[in-house]
Amino acid sequence: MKVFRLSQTELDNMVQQWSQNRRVYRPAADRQQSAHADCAPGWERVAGSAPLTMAVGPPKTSVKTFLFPQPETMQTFSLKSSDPDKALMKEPEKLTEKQIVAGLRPCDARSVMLNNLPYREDPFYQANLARTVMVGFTCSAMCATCFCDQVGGSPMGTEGLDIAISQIDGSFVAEVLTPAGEELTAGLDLAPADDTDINALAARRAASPQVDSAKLAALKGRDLNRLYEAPLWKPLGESCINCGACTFNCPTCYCFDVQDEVVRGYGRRIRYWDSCMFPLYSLHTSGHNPRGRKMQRTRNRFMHKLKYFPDRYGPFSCVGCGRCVQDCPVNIDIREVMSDLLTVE
Amino acid sequence: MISYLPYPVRIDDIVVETEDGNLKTFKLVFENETQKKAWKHVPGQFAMLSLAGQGEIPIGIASSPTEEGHLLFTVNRAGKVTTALHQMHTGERMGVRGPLGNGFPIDTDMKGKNIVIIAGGFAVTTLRATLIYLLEHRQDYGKITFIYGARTPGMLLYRDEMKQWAARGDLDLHVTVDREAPGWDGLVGFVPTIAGQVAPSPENSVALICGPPIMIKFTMPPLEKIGWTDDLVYLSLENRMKCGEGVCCHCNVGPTLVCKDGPVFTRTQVRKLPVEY
Amino acid sequence: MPTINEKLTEEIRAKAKALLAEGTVAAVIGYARGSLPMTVKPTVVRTADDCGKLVWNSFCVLNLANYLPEVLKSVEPPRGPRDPKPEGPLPKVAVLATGCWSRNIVVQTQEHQVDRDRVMVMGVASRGMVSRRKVEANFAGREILAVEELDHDLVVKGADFEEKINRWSMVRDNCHTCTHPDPVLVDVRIGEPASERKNPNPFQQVDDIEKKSNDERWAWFTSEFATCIRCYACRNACPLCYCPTCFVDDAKPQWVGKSLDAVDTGLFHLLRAYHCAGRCTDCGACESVCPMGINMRMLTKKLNKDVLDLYGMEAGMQPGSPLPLTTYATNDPQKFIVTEAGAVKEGE
Amino acid sequence: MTNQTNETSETNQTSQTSNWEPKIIAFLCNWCSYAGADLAGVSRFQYPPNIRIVRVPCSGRVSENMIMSALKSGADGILISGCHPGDCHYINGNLFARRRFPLLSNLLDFVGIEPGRINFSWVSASEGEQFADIVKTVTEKVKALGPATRLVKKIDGRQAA
Repeated sequence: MKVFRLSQTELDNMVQQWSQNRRVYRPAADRQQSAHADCAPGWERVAGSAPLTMAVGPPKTSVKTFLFPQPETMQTFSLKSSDPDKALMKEPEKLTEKQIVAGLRPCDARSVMLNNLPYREDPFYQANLARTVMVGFTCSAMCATCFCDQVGGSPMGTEGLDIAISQIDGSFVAEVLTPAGEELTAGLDLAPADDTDINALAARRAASPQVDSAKLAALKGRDLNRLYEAPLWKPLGESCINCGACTFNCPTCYCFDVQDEVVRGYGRRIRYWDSCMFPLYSLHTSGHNPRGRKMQRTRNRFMHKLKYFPDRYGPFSCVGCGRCVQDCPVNIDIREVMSDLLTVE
Repeated sequence: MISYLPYPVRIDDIVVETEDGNLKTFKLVFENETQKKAWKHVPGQFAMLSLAGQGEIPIGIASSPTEEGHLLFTVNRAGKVTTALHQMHTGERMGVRGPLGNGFPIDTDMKGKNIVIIAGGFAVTTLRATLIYLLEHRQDYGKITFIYGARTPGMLLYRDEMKQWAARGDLDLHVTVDREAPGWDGLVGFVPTIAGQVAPSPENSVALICGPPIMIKFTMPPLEKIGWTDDLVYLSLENRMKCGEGVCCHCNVGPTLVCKDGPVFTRTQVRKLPVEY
Repeated sequence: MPTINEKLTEEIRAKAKALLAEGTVAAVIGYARGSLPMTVKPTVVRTADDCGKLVWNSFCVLNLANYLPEVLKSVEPPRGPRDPKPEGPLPKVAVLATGCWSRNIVVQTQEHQVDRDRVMVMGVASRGMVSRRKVEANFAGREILAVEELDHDLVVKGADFEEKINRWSMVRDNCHTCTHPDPVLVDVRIGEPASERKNPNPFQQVDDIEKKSNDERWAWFTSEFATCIRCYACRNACPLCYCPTCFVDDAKPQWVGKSLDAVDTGLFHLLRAYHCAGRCTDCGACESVCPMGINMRMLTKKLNKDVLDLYGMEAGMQPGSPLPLTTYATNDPQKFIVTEAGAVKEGE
Repeated sequence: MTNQTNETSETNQTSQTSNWEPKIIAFLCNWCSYAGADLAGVSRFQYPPNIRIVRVPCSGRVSENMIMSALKSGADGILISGCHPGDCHYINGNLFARRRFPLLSNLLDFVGIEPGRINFSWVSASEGEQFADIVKTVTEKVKALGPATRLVKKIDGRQAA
């Protein structure tokens, strides 16, 4: 593993150099965005020489948009009667062009790995994973809404990152963690980090909050039906307005819906983000809805993150980025839900 | 790696099954020989029927793996895709993606046992597949009891085949309708009632039950009365599905994904799940 | 010396407690303290003992009328979908309401979503709610850890700073231009009534956009709505949006596509706003709950302006009369009608 | 109207060319305007062939969803026509419509859709000539605006022509 030391100027130069022949994305500086930007809300393509700096907290929207774009074309087809291939579904050409996502945080990087558990066999996710290089900042401090340490992550974590950049005393230390990261740094004139930097980094890592594994184990050991019947869901469901703000900004919410779109005889089958908060999510054609009530949907979201997913795959489906805590219009706080669940008899 | 690309198929035949015209059986043949050869399914599995421009729907496979060269799907007209499907004609192209799900345990738990099949309404489709398979491999199974009911004689599916099965003599066939109807000289009564009268003892037996939830609910007590336990009863769940491959999360019932872990579950398994189906 | 909000909080708790204790209402819809600075939790209180958790402050941005139909249903004795309505009066629900929220209750009553006789409006005159987004923008790049509210100022605290800012400067745009801060319905008065506010031009923001050229307006619209993630928080926070199946969820015909596409997103916002025409009270909930900070309220404000200009009506201000779009006048303006002469016909 | 798979009149232009002709969706009420259009045809009044008629029971039936869906599908112009006020077959359907329409066209103007794309008129069953004139006026207006690009759905770079 190579470790480099960079000044702010050197960091910016490095990103600039990447952006000359690759697509490089960074968290957007402005709220508004051009309607023709080639990336999802909350991100922007690096152009010009705006410095890559560490803002407070994780970026507004999560990194999942690069791996699980909204929408993703699954198939294309023609409905023209003159076309011999009418109604024949064809797979679109797979994108292989490399993209670099710069400025994400350890929580988001970890979410990519968590989503990879259900998506291990998914061709689109895997293709995007293979073409995306992730260059992230570690966090020197945790925000008031962050809780990565409570769900198995760490503010200094590097899981999922190709290059991890830590700010140490006004300059940056970049750890190159994967072959993809090495490819990016190869040929660049970078100064190797000295022992002082490496020691400082190690000390920072040692001092960062440790994973609270007792909490994890406690929830995993609990009986599913007890938690399902717990009284906490009723008031929660009552105040929830069932919007999708939490799910759409959540890096580990990975549900999708599939629909066909047709314009003038040319069509595509797309998949796009769906939210278990919406009644339509589980509605049967017959009109029966297994989760027809608000409370049931709210419960499903938290149970999925904290119980169903761990039971199936191991870790919580939550990286503790705190976006849902910040964005919830009615202040439903997953940290409170977790502690409430732990006290359920 | 999962493929979400449906196999192109052509509609070879369409049979209107019921008097209300809402159920049609589509016979589909593969356009591609390799795909046709590669297709292997187990009774009880389902597939995604894909209509370009309309969408995909999960439908149980009504044909048995022993009926080679084509697939049968009996589809009730209910929503957007099924309505469009009902308007299609023989010779038109559509898509099939699958087979998906687990299917009935024909080679494991069912082998060598007496089989009781209880079906209500159009839930009989995958059980037709199962029965055909069982009859093809008759020597591998014990006594077969097939109980099937519908509202009226005109709502019974696969009527011609039923006549053939009745003539075979190596299975116990009970077809019933809810109410007396002109021209109907068969059984009259609800499926649970008939099941209570004709079901055999649970000894060395398994039961497969598919039907509306209310039918399943009332079929269980008479079976339990003669000693049937939950682990001997196989049910097939359904939920809204999108991917069919255990990825999109739509069909979850608690931690269980109906499309991947099911749709066939024992009643013991179902009882452990929250009632979200 | 308690602040205005502390006094209001005390009064709300006491009156809610009395209503519940004497059995006048079965539930009170209010707000509880939130887990983050500048947030509150909408809460339904069902026992007198629980009233202590009710609070009132300048961050109550969600419209509580939104919860009313559902809470009313929840306090009814359980019955099947085809069972007849039980004999005798059904339990009542009390709800906190400012000017705009009370107007929404009027609209809900006009649209038969809410039975006025079953609602106890606990009317509070609004002093204008603070926009969390404005405060955060004011401290851009610094994490806010606590916000203390004084009568006319906000004390904002972070790890290494503490600043006092003027409250009114942080108040939401819709509250800035609000002319009816006092509830139009009051069953239980909380605090003092407020007088109508004079505002030289409540539609200033709309006028500013109207002054732009056609291309500039299109550029404004596309960039404003480009960041929409289609979470539907704006729709779900709106007390007017109660359709069992929203037009965006219709599959056949599918009016708008469901993924992120500039056209589909734009259509969603236009149609959502249009469906609120003549009904919107400019409570600002849609804008306040948007996680992406989109000013979708401009569309409904424009419609409010036109409804007032063309038909002289404001939603929820005339409890006894029908809504602007559920009625008509024989002499309604029709300057927009194309005639065979190519000219536009004058109003009759 | 909502059937996006419509293949008829497959012209493929994205920019304004000399032979470009606008497509105008006309929602005509069954009782007056549709009969008016019929009369125009029977009486052999010439009018531009740019309109595609959708017959609706009443101008009050035309919902904003339908209008927007037409725009999304690539209509260059829209004409909605009903009975004259007072003549509605359903007594007052057109009077409700008269309240709603200006709100919608003003809103679309507000977000930058060119004024003139959406048109409303009253045509009675006896006004065949007037109908032809209105179609001429509207077609000229839309022609002057050029092809619609705003709020027109494209997928993978393709657009409804």
